[in-house]
This record gives sequence, C-alpha cells and structure tokens, in this order.
Amino acid sequence: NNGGKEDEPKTIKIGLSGPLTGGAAIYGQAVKNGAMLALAEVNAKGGLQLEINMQDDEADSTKADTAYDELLDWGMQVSMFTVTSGAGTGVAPRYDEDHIFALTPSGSATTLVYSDTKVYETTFQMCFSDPNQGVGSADYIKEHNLGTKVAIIYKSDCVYSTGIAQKFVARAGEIGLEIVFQGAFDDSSATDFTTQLQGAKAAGADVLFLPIYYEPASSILKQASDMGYAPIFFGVDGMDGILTMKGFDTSLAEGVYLLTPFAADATDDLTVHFVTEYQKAYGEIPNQFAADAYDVVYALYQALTAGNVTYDMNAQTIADIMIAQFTTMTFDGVTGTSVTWAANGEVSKAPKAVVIKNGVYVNAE
Amino acid sequence: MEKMFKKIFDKKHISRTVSYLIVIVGYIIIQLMMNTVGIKNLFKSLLVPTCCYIVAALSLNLVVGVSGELSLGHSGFMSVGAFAGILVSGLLEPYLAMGWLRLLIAMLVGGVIAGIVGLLISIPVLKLQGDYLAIVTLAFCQIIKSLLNNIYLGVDNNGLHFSFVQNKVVLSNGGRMLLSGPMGATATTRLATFTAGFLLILFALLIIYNLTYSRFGRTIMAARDNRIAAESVGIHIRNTKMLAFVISAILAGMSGALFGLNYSTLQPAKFDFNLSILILVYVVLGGLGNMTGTIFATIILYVLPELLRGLQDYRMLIYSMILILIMLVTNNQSLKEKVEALILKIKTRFLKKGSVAND
Amino acid sequence: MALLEVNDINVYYGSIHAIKSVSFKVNEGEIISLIGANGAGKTTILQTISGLLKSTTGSIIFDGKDITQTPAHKIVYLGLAQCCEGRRIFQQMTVLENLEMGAYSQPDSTIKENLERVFERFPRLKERRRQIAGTLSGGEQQMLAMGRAMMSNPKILLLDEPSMGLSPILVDEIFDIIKTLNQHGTTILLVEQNAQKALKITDRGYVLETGRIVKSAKGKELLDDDDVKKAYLGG
Amino acid sequence: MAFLSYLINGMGLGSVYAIIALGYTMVYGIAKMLNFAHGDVIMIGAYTAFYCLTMFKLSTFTSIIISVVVCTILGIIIEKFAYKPLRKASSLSVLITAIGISYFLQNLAQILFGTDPKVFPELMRNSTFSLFKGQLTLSYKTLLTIIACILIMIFLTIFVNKTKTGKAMRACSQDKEAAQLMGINVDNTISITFAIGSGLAAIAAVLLCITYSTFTPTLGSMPGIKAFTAAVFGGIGSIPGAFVGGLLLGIIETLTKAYLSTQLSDAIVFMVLIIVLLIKPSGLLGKRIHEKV
Amino acid sequence: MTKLVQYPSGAYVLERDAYSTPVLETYHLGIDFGGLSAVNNFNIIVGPTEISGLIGPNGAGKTTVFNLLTKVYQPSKGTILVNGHDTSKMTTVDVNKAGVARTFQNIRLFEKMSVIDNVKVAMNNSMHYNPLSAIFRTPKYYREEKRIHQKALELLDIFNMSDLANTEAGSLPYGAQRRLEIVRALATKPSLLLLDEPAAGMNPNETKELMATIRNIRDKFNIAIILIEHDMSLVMNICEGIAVLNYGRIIAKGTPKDIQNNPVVIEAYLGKPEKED
Ligand SMILES: Nc1ncnc2c1ncn2[C@@H]1O[C@H](COP(=O)(O)OP(=O)(O)OP(=O)(O)O)[C@@H](O)[C@H]1O
Ligand SMILES: Nc1ncnc2c1ncn2[C@@H]1O[C@H](COP(=O)(O)OP(=O)(O)OP(=O)(O)O)[C@@H](O)[C@H]1O
Ligand SMILES: [Mg+2]
Ligand SMILES: [Mg+2]
Repeated sequence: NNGGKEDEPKTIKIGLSGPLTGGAAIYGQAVKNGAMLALAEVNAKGGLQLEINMQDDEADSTKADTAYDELLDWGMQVSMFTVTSGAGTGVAPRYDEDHIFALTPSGSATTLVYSDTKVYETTFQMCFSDPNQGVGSADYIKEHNLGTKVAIIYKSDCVYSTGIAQKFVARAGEIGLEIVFQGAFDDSSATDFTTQLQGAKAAGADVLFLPIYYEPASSILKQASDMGYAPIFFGVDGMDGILTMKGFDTSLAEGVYLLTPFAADATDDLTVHFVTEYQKAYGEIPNQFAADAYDVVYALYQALTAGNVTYDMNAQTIADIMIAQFTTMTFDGVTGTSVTWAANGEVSKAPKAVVIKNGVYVNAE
Repeated sequence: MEKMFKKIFDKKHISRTVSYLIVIVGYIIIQLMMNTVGIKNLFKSLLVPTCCYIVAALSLNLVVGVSGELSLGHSGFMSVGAFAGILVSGLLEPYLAMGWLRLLIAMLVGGVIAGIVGLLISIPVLKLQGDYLAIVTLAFCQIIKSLLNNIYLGVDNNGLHFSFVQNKVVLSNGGRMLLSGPMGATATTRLATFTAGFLLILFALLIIYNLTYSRFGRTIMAARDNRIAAESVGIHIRNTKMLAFVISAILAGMSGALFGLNYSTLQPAKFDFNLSILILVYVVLGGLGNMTGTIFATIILYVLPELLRGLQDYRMLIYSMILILIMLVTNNQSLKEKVEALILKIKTRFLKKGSVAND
Repeated sequence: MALLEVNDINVYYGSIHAIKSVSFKVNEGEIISLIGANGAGKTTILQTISGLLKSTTGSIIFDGKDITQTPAHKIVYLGLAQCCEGRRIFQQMTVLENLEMGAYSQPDSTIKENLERVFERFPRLKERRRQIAGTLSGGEQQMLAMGRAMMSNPKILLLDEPSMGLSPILVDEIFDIIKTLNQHGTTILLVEQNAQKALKITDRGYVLETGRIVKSAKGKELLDDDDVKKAYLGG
Repeated sequence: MAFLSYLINGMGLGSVYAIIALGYTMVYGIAKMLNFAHGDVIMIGAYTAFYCLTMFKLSTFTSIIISVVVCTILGIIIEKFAYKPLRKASSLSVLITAIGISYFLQNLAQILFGTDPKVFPELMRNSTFSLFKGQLTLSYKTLLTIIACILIMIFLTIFVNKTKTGKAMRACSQDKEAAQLMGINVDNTISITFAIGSGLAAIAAVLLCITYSTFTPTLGSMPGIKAFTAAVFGGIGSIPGAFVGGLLLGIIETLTKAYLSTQLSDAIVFMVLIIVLLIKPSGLLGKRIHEKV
Repeated sequence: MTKLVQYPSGAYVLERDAYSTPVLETYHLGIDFGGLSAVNNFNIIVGPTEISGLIGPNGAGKTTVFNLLTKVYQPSKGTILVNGHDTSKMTTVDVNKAGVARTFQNIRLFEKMSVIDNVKVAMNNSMHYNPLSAIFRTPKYYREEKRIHQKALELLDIFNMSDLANTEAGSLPYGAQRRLEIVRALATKPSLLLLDEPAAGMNPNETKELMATIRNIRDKFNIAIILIEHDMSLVMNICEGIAVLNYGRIIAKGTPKDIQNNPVVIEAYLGKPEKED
C-alpha cells in the first residue's frame, strides 16, 4: 500500500541512557559493552531483531531527561532505562506517564521503581535493589559471625552508596549488630582514606563494610594495608571488578567478602560463555554492570518473544505485554538463575556471598 | 534622518533593542511551530533549561562583565534557588492547585532566598579582590553542594523533620521526603513551562538593562574600571558591588527555581563547579557586558552537545575542540580588525546615504 | 652614514591611520628631536622603530641592517634601546633587578660597570636599589626608566618624554645627562613635550602633525621658527 | 598520639596538594593565568608513567624521565597552540580556553586509555616505619612526597628569583612590551614557564600515584580544584605560599575528618579557607600589592 | 597679588579668607613606609578660596600628602581637618563627601566608559532615586537623569569638551584625559580640589590654557585648589601661596616671590634660574 518496504520497521527499538563521558563513564561503557554483546548474539539467532540506541546522560538526571526525549524522537519501543540510579530517578515518572516499559541493568535505587506515593508500573530492575543489599549484608555478617564491631565507609554524594549504607545501618540496629564507626567521603575527597581508616581502627572495628564501587575500594584496601589495618572487608556488588583492575595487586583483596549476583570466575556454562565472548570482544573481563546489561537484553528478548511482540506495535501496547510477561516469567542469566520480578518492579534473585581466595571468588558458604 | 541612524547605531540602543527583539521573536516562532508543525521532543525538552541557562548567564554577566569580578560559584545560587523553589512548591501543593501560581511563588521565593544568601556571601567575598574573590565564590559553591548532599528533610503530619544524618528522619505514614541527601529532591511535580522561561528572560533583561543604564550601572562600571578613582569621587565600592552581586544572585535563584521545577528529580551534584564554569563560558563567549551575545552564546553552546549526540563517545571531545576553536577565532586580532573595518564601512555608507537623503 | 634610516613607514591601530608615510634619518652622533602635539604620533614612531609595532610599508634601516621585520627583542642586541613613555618599569621588581633586566642583552661581565655608570648619574637609585620599583615616586621611576635603558650601553637611545614629571632641577640634569651620553658617543632620538629645552640641545628636529612630518630643520632654526614658536613653545 | 598520626596523614595529603599547587602557582605567577588544564597534564603524566612501567617494562627512573619529557612537550604544545594566540585577549578568554583544554585532555584520555581505573604499580614496597614503639606509623611515601615538595619549592624559588631566565620570567609577567625592549624573547620565556610547570606535573603525577595508586582519566580534576584552592590559600603566585597552603589544606582536611565530620569535611574546609582569606586577604604568604597612587 | 595675613595659630592665609573657617588644616601630619618617613610633621592651612601650590623634588612626598588627605593612605600621625571637621575616622569616600576631590598623577579614568558617564559617576551622590525606580523607570528616574545630563554637559563645557561627551574616555588624547579628570573631580562639588601634576605631558600652549581654566574654576565655583606641579611657569603664575616639600618635610612656605628667591628652595629644587626668557 505505501511507498516501499523501507518504511516498515524491521527491529524492535530499545532505548538506553547512561554515562559515556565524565567521571561515571566506566559504568556506562561497561553496560554498553554488555548490552551490545548480547544484542549481537540475540540478533544472530535470526528471530526477532533488536536495535539499541544508547544516549549519553553523564549520570546526570537532567541530562537523562533530555536523553529520554531524544529516544522518544527516535521511536523507542522498549527501554533499558538508565545505567545509574541518580539519572533513572528523574526519568522513572516519565516512563510511567508515557507507559513505556523499562528494565534497568544497574539502577539499584528503589526510587527507580516506586516513589513515596506511587509505584511506577512500567519500570523494572535487573540488579538487586539497594535495600536488599544493605539488609542482606547486615544479615550475612550477623549470621556468619564475621565480627562484632562494624565500621562503614560510604560515599556521601552517591545515591547508590548512601542508599545501601542507610539500610545496612537500619538493619544492623534491628538485628543487634554493633556499628562503631561511620565515615564518609565524596567526589572531591575520594583519594585519601587514611583518616577514615584510622577512625575505624581506633574504634576497634573488626569488620569494615564498604558499600561503594571498586575503584575507591581498591584504594581503601591498599591504604589499610599500608597502615597495617586488617579487618574483614565486606563489599557489595559494586565491589565486583576489583580483581580485574589493571595492575591491581590482588593479594590486597585476599579475604574480602562481597555480596554479588555475578562472579566472573563462576564455572556454569552461561557465565563461562559470557566471559569468554566478552573478553574476545573487548579484551577485558566483564564486571557486574556488563553482566547485568547482558542479562537485560536476554530478559527483554525472552519476554518480547514470549509475548509475540511484533515490530509495528507501539510502545504502550508492548509495555502491557511486557508487564504481563515480567510479572509471571522466570529468567536464567549470568547474574542469577530462576530470577523473578515482583509487581512493583523489584527483582528477586539470590545474592551470592563470595570471598576472595588466591585471587579468585570462592563461594563463601 | 542622520540623527536617527546614529541613534540606531548607538551601541547601547542597538544591543538593547536587539536582545528584546530576539527573545520575543524567538518565542513567537517556537510557539507557532509547536502549535502547527510540531517540534521534536528533544527540542521541546531543551526549551526550559535553555531559558534557565540564559537567565543564569545574563545574571552572571552582570557580575563578571559589568561589575568585573570573576565569580566561579554561580551555580551555588541556582542551587539555593532551585531547592528553595522545589520545597516551596512541594509544601504548597496540597493547598494551592493552580500550577502557574505555585511556580511564580516558587520562583519568587527561590530568588529572594538566593538573594539573601548572596547578600551574606557578598560580605566576605567583596572584601577580597581578583582571584581571591573567585576562589571564595568557588568555595561557597562547594559548601552549598556539600551541605545539600547531606541534608535530609521530610514532611509528615507532625511537620518538618530535618537531619544531617540519613537515618534520623523518620516519617509517620503518608509522610514525604523533600530532600534526601545526594538523591536531592525526588518526585517533584513538574511545573515549569516555556512561557515562564520566556517571561523570566524578559524580566532579567529588563532588570539588567535598566540597572546598567542608570546611576547604579555607572557606579558599578566605575568601580570596575578604577577602584581608587571611584572611591575618590565618593563611590562606596562595596555597596555598589554588593548591589550587582545580590541582583545577580536573585536572578540566578529564580532561574534555578524554574530549572528545578522542570524535572521530577534534582540532585545537588547538578550544581557543581562544572556548571558554574559552563555558565561562565556562555558569558565570556557572549562577550563581557554583552547581553545579546550572551543569549546567543548560551543557545549555541547549550544546544551544541545535544546536536553532537550522534558522535557518542566523541561528543565531549568534539565539543571541547569546538570550544577552544571558538575562543581562538573570536580572539583573533586580524580577524577582529577585518570585521571592525567591515562594520565601519557599512556604517559610513549608511550614514552617508542617510545624510544624502536628508539634504 | 646614517645610523638609523626610516623610509616611508605607515602604521595603523586597527582602522586608525596613526603614521602616514614618515621618513627621516638619524646620523651617528646626533641628537634628533621629534616634536608635535599630543597624539601626533611620536610615541608610535618610536615603538615602530624598536619593533613593538609594525609598519605596513617602507623600511627601517639601523646600522646598515634592515630591521623592519625584526622582532623587538632581537633589535636590542643590535644596539638600540628605548626608554618608554610612562616609564614602564617592572613594578614588582626591585630597582636593582630592573636595572639588571636592562642589561639582559649584555654579557653578565658588563653589568657591574654599567651599574656604576647609572648609579653615578642617578645617586637616588643607588640609595633605593632594594626598593620595589612600583613604590618609587613618579620622578624616581622616570630615573629608573632612563637608567634601565642605559644599562645596555646602546648605540642609539630612543627617549620618549624623559623629562615628564621631573622637578626643574632634574629636568636640567636629564638634559645634561642626554648631552653627556651623546658626547660619549650615544646617538639620541628624543621625543619631548618640553620642546624649548629639547630643541636647545638638538642637532636637527622634525615637527610632526597628525602622523605626518611637516617640517624639519636644525634645532636652533626650529627654535626661532614662528609657527613652531606659536604651536609648541608657547610663544 | 592519634592527633600526631592524623597530623602526619594530613601532611601526606597536603604534600600532594602542594606539589600540584606549585605547578599552578608557577604558571600563574608568570603567565598570570589560571591554568585549569594543569590537573589534566598531571593525568597524562600518570598514564605515561603507567604505560612505561607496565607495558614497556621500563625502569622506574626511565619511566619518570619519559613522563617528564612527555608532559613538558605537552605543556609547550598547549601553550603554543592554545594560549599563545590569546596573549592579547582578556584573561577570562584564556581561562575558558584552559578549561576547554582540560575537557579535551580528559575526553581524549577516556578514548585512548579507556574509562576503567588503572592501578599504579607498587614502586616502594614495605613502605612504613614505626616510631614510638609502633604507636605511630609513618610511610616512606609521605616522607618522600614532602621532601620532593620542599626540594621543588627551593629549586623554583631560587630559579625564579636568582637566575637570569627566572628574572626574565618575572619581567614578562609584569610588562611584556617593556620586557621585549630589554631583549627578552617573551614567547620563549612563557614557553619555558609552561615547560617547567608541566614537567613538575609529571613528577606530581608519579608522587600522586605512588600514594593513591588508583587513577582514571578524571584524576586531574579533583586535585586540580583542591590544588588551586591551596595555591590561593597560600597566596597565589607565591611559591613558598603554594607549599604552605597545600600542606595546611591537607592538615585541615584530615583533622576535620578526624574530629568534626567526614560527611561535611568539604564544607568545613572551605569555610576555614574563607575565614583565613578574610583575615589575610591575599593568602597566607601572598604579598598584598599596594597600588602606588 | 593678594596679601597674606597671619592666623592666631601662626599660619598665613590670604587676607580675603582670614575670617572664614579654613577649608583644610593639617597638624603634625605624617606617614612612614617601612622605616622611610615619606611625610613628616606636615602642617598647612588653606583658606576657602585659595590656589596654593605644593612643590618639591621628586620623591619629596607631595603625592603622598594628597594620598593622606584623601585617605588613600591612613596617616600614621597627625590630624586633618576639612572645613573644620576631623577626618580621622573617615574613608576615601567620606572625605570626598566632606568636600575633597582630586586628580591623579597617573591618570585614573574609567577608561571603558564614555566621557559624560565619567562625569555622571562623580555626580552620583547628588542623585536621588533608588534601584527600584531605576529598574521600573519611574518619572523620577527620567527627571533626575535629565537634570544630571544637563549638568554634566555644562561642566564639560568648562574645557570645551561637551562634543566629546560620547567618546570612550580611554581613547582620548593624553591632554584631554587630564582635563577630564579635573571635570570629574569638580562634579563631586568639592570645596577643595587637589590637582596632581595637571600639566604633565602638556605642551606650553596647553599649559597656558590650563592655567586660565584653573583660575576660572576657582572664581566660578569659589573653591580652594592645591596643585602639585613641576612646571614653574604655571605654579608661579597662579598660586597664591606655595609650600615646598623636601624629604617629607616642609622646607619653605610663602608667596611665589618668596619661594622663587629662597636660596634653600633654589638649592633643593629650582636649580639655577634660566639665563634667558
Ligand atoms: N593603542 C592604540 N589604539 C588606538 N589608537 C592609538 C593607540 N595608541 C595611540 N593611538 C592613536 O594614535 C595617534 C598617535 O598616538 P601617539 O601615542 O603616538 O602620540 P604622541 O605623539 O606620542 O602623543 P603624546 O604626546 O600624547 O604622547 C593618536 O591619535 C592616538 O589616539
Ligand atoms: N606605598 C609606598 N611604599 C613605599 N614607599 C613609598 C610608597 N609610596 C611612596 N613611597 C615613597 O615615598 C616617597 C614620596 O613619594 P611621592 O610619590 O609622594 O613623591 P612625590 O613628591 O609625589 O614625587 P614626584 O614628583 O616624583 O611624583 C618616595 O620616596 C616614594 O618612593
Ligand atoms: Mg607619546
Ligand atoms: Mg607625585
């Protein structure tokens, strides 16, 4: 009927925004790599064809807003939401209002899926939410008797870090875990941690909880070792990646616990496949961001296929199908098996505690 | 006839009229387009922030260009205005349904509070000179950011709850967090409109121009050109500079409030040193004291990175190269001379024609 | 032979044509004066010779070399020094450091001897050699500017209003110094508002009006010239 | 004893600020410009040394030398292409250009070296020694940084005040035209200033990385601002001032974190800075230049 | 030439000023710069309509005296009375409001502003409208601006500069800049005008014109003028009283005649008189 085949869509358009430049670009780049790897694999299957458009948002909520509009103009049908929580919080209400389905790989704040007053129907998470991690960590430390006096060092200008720390502290109070020291740092003081470490040491902390990303964590490990302070370090999923940092002396991380859904050294087929392919494509070992992004694409693919979504459907129709799928389906990926989603969008997967031994993750159980 | 041409060519008049005209015509065109052919979502979403940045840049130009003091902390005032505005709007929401009125009140309150902060800051700031002044404004911006990153403020039936520590704010059922540390303000009702932005620009231009071309503007510029001489003719330098500083803070606060109410989430980290610098770039590129130029520079430089989106990772690299090139080209002496000569030519031709017609 | 030869130079400030086809000569051992009203272009000519400004046409020959396109900092090494209008001393350096800078183009071994010479002419500078130059009085700064120019022991010295702001005694002294310098072999190109005094010690003078040379004659002749008297000598 | 060890930590942090501040102040003092790209030159220095050490397996000494050379050349290139054409432009235009250069270097590094953090190889093993029966540990790195800082400060002070080139630099900073009339090649002199400032950046980079090991392309921006603050704190343009300012800033920051608040340390540090500037409006060691009227 | 009479304090003033409060009195005025006593025990009394000269060798402390009078420097010792009021607590701004205006040895104009705006700045304190009035352009704003515009033009006319009104001050020729400085100082309605080397850089013709104008200003505005000048033709012609400064101290005071023939002054400052002319 009309001009030619060219106008007919031949892909499902998936939007994504994340930091590609600026200080948080590491995370955006990792997500991009993971997503692109999965995209190539999925499209190679020859079934439903997907297309991803990633916009730079510099991890800034106002820029994410603009990026969202750019994606709308492009004709986004489904979304991978944003990479960071801060950026995602800003656009979550818009996804909800416009009724576009969005599954974030790594935006872990609860504010991405619900606010104080309402649940965003169309937004879902692939990663653990911050409260999960905070509560999970506190419980694990208590149950396994890792220590009696806990210190925390967190990043006060980071939504992710303060979110986890906050829940950890609250949970610790509930279960009777003694917190002896809380130290903060921020962007402009993210190199020198000796003062906080000394504070923790002086308070007699035997467990140091680090709800932060691996870059500052590596400095903390080093500086603690330099000053001869050796508590049990306990990290969260942001800690993943520390072993693969170029030039990092892995002996520093010996004995570090972390709660993570993904371990690059796992031996299951999926992980092995993902890690080898990733290394082939990008020459480095994937971290948890890349893994979550990889899973997001597969999860979307699974739901799109199961829901019989076609190229010409509009975003709103697709959203209804996806919501129905996600609240009922089970997904197996590199960051967890038998993964399910609650109606509010939070993911449910088993956090794995691992401990680093001889430079590799070992199941802590 | 000649007189008329001379008047039109009089720099003051020409630039003032041009700025008002550009703003009004621009607004009309965009409105027409929105109502007829429609514009892309991307551009629609850039309209309000562009207006905010224009006002921020105009107000900074009052300090940097007209008053001659380098301020590296302008985003601090935007920040104060933004969060004050969001709070006011949030608190009024249950009682006042009219969005535009809430927006207006929020902007006014944002402006006033930023103005008060500006007044307080100006006391230490204006005791200093040059780069020392610059560093104190920068310090101020850092302080604001650092404080806001650690403020937890919530409201429930028992009123406001405030703390510097995250877990201390416990709200009863139905309570809402207004500010939550680095997360800032979330779930804000978006009230900002392009029309509000347009009116704010006009308001800013009105204040800045009318102030500049009055006895206050003269004293501000005199204090800039020669401090000692200004004092010797009875100009109180500090009061003078303070006026510029506070007015600039008020306008920045208003633009911040509008900016804040354009998004459902706003984090304090947004208003960092880099934003101050960005606004400063608009000012310098637009020309010190040149308001029309500032408007253009802001539009171009704010929209540019968005146009470069297709370049992905290379976006900011290209942007920085363009920035450097623009600075080099606009400061190129020989180029400038050529342009000047051209303008002179046109001017003389016009004047001659004018006088001939007159004879 | 002419030590300095200026042929048909034109200088512009943007679109302002400040110097219009100016040509003149300074012979070795002479004292030459340029006189003219405020804004006539005297300073501009000196700055063009010393290389700070560039002429769009013509040539400047110094000591047999074409220096039209030579950058200012190289011209100094050829033996040409300028004492600027408005002193232009290094405000935040000490008096002594200022003088050392004057000898920048000279081998270090000559500094001491030159310094002696300057201090002999300006004892006040010796007294104040550790003072920060910017805090000197106007007249002291003028002495410093002269002294600094003398430090490079130049073949030709361009002086731009050296007597400005000096007390009557010092004005006389400055003109004496100029004469003495000249007698010791330094050629002088002098720009002065104080035309009366300048022309008295001048061999030849040029009268400048809005960027053009309108008259040139022996110093004594100019002193008696009615037009010059009326315009520049207040007679 | 705790206080003392906090003090020493503070000095360690401060000496890193100081060494960057010295570069700032050096360029500011002569070229009268805030070289906001200084921090990013440091970043380039860090990557150069890193790759020399890890990829090319060069010795520590050779790596440092290469890094110094690369930074020096980079400094000269930046000066030639970006700052020199702006000699006659307003200082603000130069400031903005410097910021442009800073963005450029950061983004270029992101593309060239990737965004993932790198860990600098351990150059000094077994690096602490104890005093007072182990109650006070002091790392050799801190000691090294402080000593390097003092040496550089002394070198710069002597260079700028006593050598002919140094004096020529100061002359250029005060009156470029008059300096030319003295026979000083202004362009070369300013190039030398940048060369020295950038060479220092490489040394700062290595010291920074020895102390804080992890680095990314944004390495330069944070210490850049802190060091700028330190330079102003000590009196911008004053070389000993940069040293004292950096050291004090580090100590204040550490003590604030230790005794007042880790969360609000930034706010408190900057508050202290404002108060100090109110008492000494031209920084701790800056000379108040009285304009002669 | 007018006669000088003695005040009870012993100071000499013009006879016509003898029965009114002096516009300026200084007692034991002094300042040190790190050991250098730039001005020391400086005492003068200036009557309300006197043109007096302050001369002395370079570095004698003349400009410093002006800086002390206008509080650019705070005196280390002594008292300054302006129209009988003690100025010890005043700033530069207050001193100007009390009636002292000055020019500078190194010209200090508001270079990027137009000539007329330079003058208007100085009239700022006699304008009465507030910022709101300016922003919303009330009738009062227009009234005041118009009034001041007229006045500024009138003042510029003293030096025939009203046609330069819209030129940028920094681009004026040197001589015009000096004159503009004087107009600007006058615009603050001073009772005492301090001129620091007004004729520097002017040629003899311009100097002559300036001389006439200074006299005119005094007659028209009825104010006192102190001028620092090295051009003796100007000083000796228009000053009614002269003080000579050397090494920060007054070494002679009196009428031009007294000074010209004072051997101490000749020795320290004037040098041997010119042979001809
Ligand atoms: N930097 C400049 N920009 C524009 N015009 C200038 C500049 N410098 C000088 N002029 C103009 O060039 C002309 C010649 O100026 P110049 O300074 O050479 O005069 P002069 O004879 O030395 O005067 P004076 O006696 O005042 O020193 C004047 O009309 C002046 O206004
Ligand atoms: N801020 C200062 N610091 C140190 N010394 C100063 C300062 N200001 C002036 N002096 C010194 O005080 C003395 C008097 O200076 P002043 O400028 O008053 O001289 P003057 O009489 O005006 O001389 P001239 O006729 O040359 O302008 C000079 O020796 C000068 O070096
Ligand atoms: Mg001249
Ligand atoms: Mg003087």
